[in-house]
Amino acid sequence: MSENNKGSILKPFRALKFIGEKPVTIRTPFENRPTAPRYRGFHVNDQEKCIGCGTCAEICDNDAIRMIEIPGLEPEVGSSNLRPAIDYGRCCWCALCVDVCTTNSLNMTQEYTHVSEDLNTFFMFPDTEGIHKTDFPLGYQASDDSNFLDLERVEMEELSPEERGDSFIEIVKGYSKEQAIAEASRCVACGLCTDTCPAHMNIPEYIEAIWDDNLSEAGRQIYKTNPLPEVCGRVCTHKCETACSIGQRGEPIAIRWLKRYAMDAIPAEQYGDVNNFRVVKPLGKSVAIVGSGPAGLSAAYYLRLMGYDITIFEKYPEPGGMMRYGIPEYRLPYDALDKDINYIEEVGVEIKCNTTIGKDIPFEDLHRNFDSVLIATGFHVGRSTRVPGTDHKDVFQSIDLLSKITRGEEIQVDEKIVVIGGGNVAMDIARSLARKQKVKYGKVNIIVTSLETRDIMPADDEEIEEATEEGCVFYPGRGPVEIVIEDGKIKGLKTNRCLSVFDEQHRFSPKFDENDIKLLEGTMIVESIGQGPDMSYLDTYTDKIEMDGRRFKVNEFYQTSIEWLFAAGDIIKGPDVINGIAVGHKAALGIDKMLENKKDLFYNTIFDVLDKSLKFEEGCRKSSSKFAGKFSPVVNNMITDLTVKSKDLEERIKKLIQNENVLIHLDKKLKRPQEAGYFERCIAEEALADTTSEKDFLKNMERKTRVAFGLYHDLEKLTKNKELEFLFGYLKAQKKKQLEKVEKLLQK
Amino acid sequence: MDEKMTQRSVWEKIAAKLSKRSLWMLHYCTGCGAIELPPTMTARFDMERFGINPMVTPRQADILLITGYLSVKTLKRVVLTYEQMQAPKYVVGFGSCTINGGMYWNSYATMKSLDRYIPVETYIAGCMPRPEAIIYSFNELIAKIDRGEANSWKDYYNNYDFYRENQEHTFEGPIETYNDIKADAALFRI
Amino acid sequence: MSKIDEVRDYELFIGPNHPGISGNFSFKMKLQGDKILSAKTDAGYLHRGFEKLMEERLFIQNIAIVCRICVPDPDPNENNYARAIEEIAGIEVPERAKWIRTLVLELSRLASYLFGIGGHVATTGLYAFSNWTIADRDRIMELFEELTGGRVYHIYQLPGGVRRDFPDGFERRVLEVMDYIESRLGDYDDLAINNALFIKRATGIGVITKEQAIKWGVTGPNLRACGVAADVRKDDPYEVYDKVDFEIPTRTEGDAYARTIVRRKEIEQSISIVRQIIDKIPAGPVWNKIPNPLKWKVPAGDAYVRTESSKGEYAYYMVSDGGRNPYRVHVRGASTTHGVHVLENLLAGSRIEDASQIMFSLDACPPEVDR
Amino acid sequence: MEYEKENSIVEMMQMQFPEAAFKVKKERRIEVRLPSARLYDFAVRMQKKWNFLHLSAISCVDWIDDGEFELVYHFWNYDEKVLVMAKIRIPREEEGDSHFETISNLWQPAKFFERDIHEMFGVYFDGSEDMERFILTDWNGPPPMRKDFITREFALNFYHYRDYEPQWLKDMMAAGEGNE
Repeated sequence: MSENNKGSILKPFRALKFIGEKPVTIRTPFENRPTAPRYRGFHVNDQEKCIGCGTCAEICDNDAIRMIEIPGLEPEVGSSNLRPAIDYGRCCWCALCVDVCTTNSLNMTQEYTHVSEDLNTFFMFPDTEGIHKTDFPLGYQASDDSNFLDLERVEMEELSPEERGDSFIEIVKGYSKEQAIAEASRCVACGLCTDTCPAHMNIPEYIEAIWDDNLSEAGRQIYKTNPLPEVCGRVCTHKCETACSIGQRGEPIAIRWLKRYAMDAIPAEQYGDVNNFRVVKPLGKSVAIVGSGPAGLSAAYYLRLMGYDITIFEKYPEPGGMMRYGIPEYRLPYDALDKDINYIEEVGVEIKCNTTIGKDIPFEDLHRNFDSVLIATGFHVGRSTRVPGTDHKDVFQSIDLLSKITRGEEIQVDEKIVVIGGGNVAMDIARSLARKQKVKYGKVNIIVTSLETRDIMPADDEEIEEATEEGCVFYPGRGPVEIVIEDGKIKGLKTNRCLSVFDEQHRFSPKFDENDIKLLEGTMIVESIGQGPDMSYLDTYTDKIEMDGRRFKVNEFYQTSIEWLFAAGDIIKGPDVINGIAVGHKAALGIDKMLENKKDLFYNTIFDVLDKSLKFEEGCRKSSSKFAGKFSPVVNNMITDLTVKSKDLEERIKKLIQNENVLIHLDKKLKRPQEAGYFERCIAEEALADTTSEKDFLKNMERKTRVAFGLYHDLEKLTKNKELEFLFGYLKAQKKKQLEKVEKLLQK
Repeated sequence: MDEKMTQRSVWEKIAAKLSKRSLWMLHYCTGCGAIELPPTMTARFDMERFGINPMVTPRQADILLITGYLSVKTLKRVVLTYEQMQAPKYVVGFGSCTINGGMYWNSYATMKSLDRYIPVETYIAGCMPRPEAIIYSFNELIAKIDRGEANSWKDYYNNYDFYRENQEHTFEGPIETYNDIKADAALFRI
Repeated sequence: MSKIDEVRDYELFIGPNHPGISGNFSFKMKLQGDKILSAKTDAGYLHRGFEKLMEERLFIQNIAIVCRICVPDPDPNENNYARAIEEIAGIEVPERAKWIRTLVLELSRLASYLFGIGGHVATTGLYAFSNWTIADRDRIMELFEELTGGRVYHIYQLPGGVRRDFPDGFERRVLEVMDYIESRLGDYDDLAINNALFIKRATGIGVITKEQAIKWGVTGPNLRACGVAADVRKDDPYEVYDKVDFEIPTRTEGDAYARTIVRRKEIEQSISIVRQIIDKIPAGPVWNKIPNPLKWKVPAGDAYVRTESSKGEYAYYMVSDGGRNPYRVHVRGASTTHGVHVLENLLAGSRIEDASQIMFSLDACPPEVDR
Repeated sequence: MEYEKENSIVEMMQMQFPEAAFKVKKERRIEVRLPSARLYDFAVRMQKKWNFLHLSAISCVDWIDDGEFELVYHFWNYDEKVLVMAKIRIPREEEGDSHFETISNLWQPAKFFERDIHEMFGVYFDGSEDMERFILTDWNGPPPMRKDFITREFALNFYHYRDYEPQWLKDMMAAGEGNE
């Protein structure tokens, strides 16, 4: 920059040098300059890859993405029937949605021009062709440089094969607090797991509670749909993890281990106040439940909450059914099972063990003494392959051996054993016998054969891997033909290669290749190809109940053709614990519907749940104002302050509900239909027992505020619509402050 | 759209042909989108090729660009400016903020949809729209003027009460404007 | 004094729609003839309540909104926001990301200086110059478009680093643009900086003495034009400014022309910084991954982070209460002093025809004042 | 010894203000918490004796749960190149303005910051010339930056949002009815 600022006469002529240069102007629209390859233009969404998990809508800071229900699109495991639509009256093209997309289906093109006077064209549905159906090259795409999701799972420590080889102590050690919070922070709360879980557990809610380190909230959320969390935290077949959206590109969230961490961390005596348990109004009706497996226990727990008197009749000496007598201890320790069952008993369920219906008590008495009966006796009779030689004394059923092991009785353990079967029960008996062999002979020689080939074996993959680690040898894809017996002793099992298990109509009719024969040596055979029910106790009713094939004909609430008789568990719908719990819960609702002839058992829209919360708020005011002026000045002005605050909260809810901005976007449906009974029980809570002592009043107020906090917390999670999300967050914060105030007064 | 295709006398057609080539854009940067105007106005993208040039006073301006969000304070001045402009006048809404609030959708200080306060001719998608998109919208506007369809300004006179009521709701009180809109409406025989 | 030339005070409102004012801003001036007795600024036309909006968004969601605060020079906002979180949460930024961030900050400074000087010279009527600088600035806009995907709003720096690495061939294109702008500097000087008319028009306008500058809280190029060699990049170094060498040009006159000269020399410094970055940038990752943003909590704490924007000292004060949203973010724009009281002090006593030039020479940016 | 320069400054200040809690946060950053009554003397010494000539900013944080506003004064020293963040707490009035004394007679930038805090939080700085509204002249609601004002709720109740009926949604619904 020359300092000489005295102008020279020739200076203006310097401008002549610009004559040769090309003008800088870009002559759009005649001459269009291509945008950069990484340009953030209009959105494109690959409809096949997209699973409708809603994470893009969750992270969008302008609430520009709305999940639209696509009519005619069926939700499956790991994919919902929602797809994102983008409002270009809100979007700021920041591409946070592209970087967080769980399946990388959402990308941006290099297209940027959309001019129109019709505003409806600004609400676009991104599909593969783009907003104007002209194919523009892709612009900003997902890349590993900034991938927002944590795709690796926090490793779970397990006992090494050597350590666990000869003992029945639990293999999985469980998460520490830091591990659990780290694992819980990976969840994007998309809710696909809840749709897949048979019991529709509130998984995102309890995972967020774990992440918030609020374990009592986690317990509350879990117990809303699953009364056996310790069991499910260990042995569930975790279909939810197959549906997890993080699992699309990475490892799914360890939902089962997180549930186990939460429940392990809550001591048994706190279960009561975690669930705010109180039988609000006993109904004076009683229900008999036959069988204390997962279905029976689950139905018992929820019926008890509704106010019924429950008695469970259990054939075996201890409750738990298949969970105790079917699942070995290294997978499900009995203290964990007892922790769940003790709480169910604590809630008021009476369990009568060593009483067999049909023998000690005739089935008819149940009908006479109880208003309704639920049979949940499960599959306790092993099915035999009935190949020649199965009547030999050294051929056993896996069910009988497993229950003997649980009872601690001695069982025959030969040096070489052949197990027939490919399901979880086969794995259990194979690994239990492996442990017995290790203790008895110091080495393991177990052969496991199944019709299904390795990839379609019904057992969990981890089970098969862990069994092979513990010494079991697998011969999958082979069918048993004959048990070879030589001079009274079993020499082995003759097997043929199995070509196909099911025919075209998916019916069970295996085909064998006769000349591919293989003898599997073993002096002891254990059959584990399936179990069946023992329904002899029904005696006169067996022909009265309508059958549907080999099972009872039941309606949506598992009510059989006989009005007062319900059925649940494996005898209706298997195969695992969580299905038992789900069916038990539904049957409980059915019984409640029948006995109390309730009409709407479920709330589907935000309005049903909201006017409940308004009633709750009204009830709180009415009942607490009864006590105004009765106690110390500090408590009195707290009461007046609460009544004013509660009125303000009610006004806020009402004002927003009639607000047409909210109604425009309000997707009436809740994220998931909610059990009406739960909300009714919260409402019934508001009736404060009249008491003269200030301490009891404060105790009661503390419980009621905790219920209100839980109610608004649920509403915040249930509403699909961001316009109301902040409101419930605000209401929750108000209740939290109120809780702190009451607790401070209580300590005084 | 059809009622806009009223019968146009030949003089109006000629006037439209002539006026579409010399539009004046009001030099008023109401929002953050105005940073893309200098490249559009000056040599880089040069909208003067289409006869559009910035004009400083609303009295002689044809196009009012609402470049992005409008805080309530600016909205008051924009309404005054719009009413000062001579008909026919065209409002072009830039970016998401004029459509449904854009990224300030939950702000207490900005208006959320422009068409409730003044009639808008066209909207441009983008946050903020690129100069090329702005020039594309100007061409669309010119073509519309040529076809005689750019008549959104008449809407202000036809249902002035709707606009007036929204304005007064947002300003929480009347604002004194210089023009007697009802009288002008009679002038234009609308 | 005869009746005719009796001079009375009168009030004059300028703006918010006025070509002589940069952005949406207005003055209430008390005048006597064309001498300004006193001026009162009136802002708030671009107020969107950023600080309130930021409290209702997740930490990651704010990276999209912060760059909208000051439009000509958005990157100091992004850098401040990202660094404030890194300081509170103790996040390590990979070395390469720091170099890229410095490159982006310098390119943004260059673009803003070209825009600023162009605007200032245009107020004196020399429009050809602002046509040149705005057209050249667009070359830098294209660089940004390539690197970040957005022309003006880059949304590129996030806590822990930057979102993408260089596209291939990017370094070469950056050097090309730097060479092009350097070659243009000679033309700029001939046309405007050394143009006798502009010098006469700009000297002695809006003079700030060194003491006044310190007292009024003037920062950045405006302060350096008053003879104080204060630059946040040197005094309170951040990113890799301690690893690149550059001088701080200063002048002593403190008038509009001195400010233009300081900005003009800093363009050369910025070009040399960019060149140093391009040849010294190490390889490596560009982002130290933060956990899942939907559930990411920044531990409780606070931080005051400063950057040197083209307008002056640009600082964020962020407080986090350990939740998912920032508890409080206070944006201290450079124009909170230049655009308000400094401007009012300078306008008082100057003449009406210099008013807009004074404002442009201070490079006051109204959205920073309103937030 | 680490942060040598910062520690020497802290010692110097600690002598004058024994009741203040000093903490060196990191290089070039010193945090000090002191009773609000001592703030003015602290500000005078900072400017007159310790050569902290630049008041970078005054920030205000609304700790609604503690019922207090926290004012943070950021002083910068051009020569020592150190930033001191002086934090004080003042009671938070539920209705109307909270009050504190101004330091705009020492630093001119304080005029803007104090006026801004008054508008946004409702803290009236006694002695400051101009406490009128500057940015929010057309705003009739409460000071918006206070934590009990929810901007999303205000926007929902005050403004009108748009509802779209795009063509693709109509086609989709129609196609949906087709095979329902």
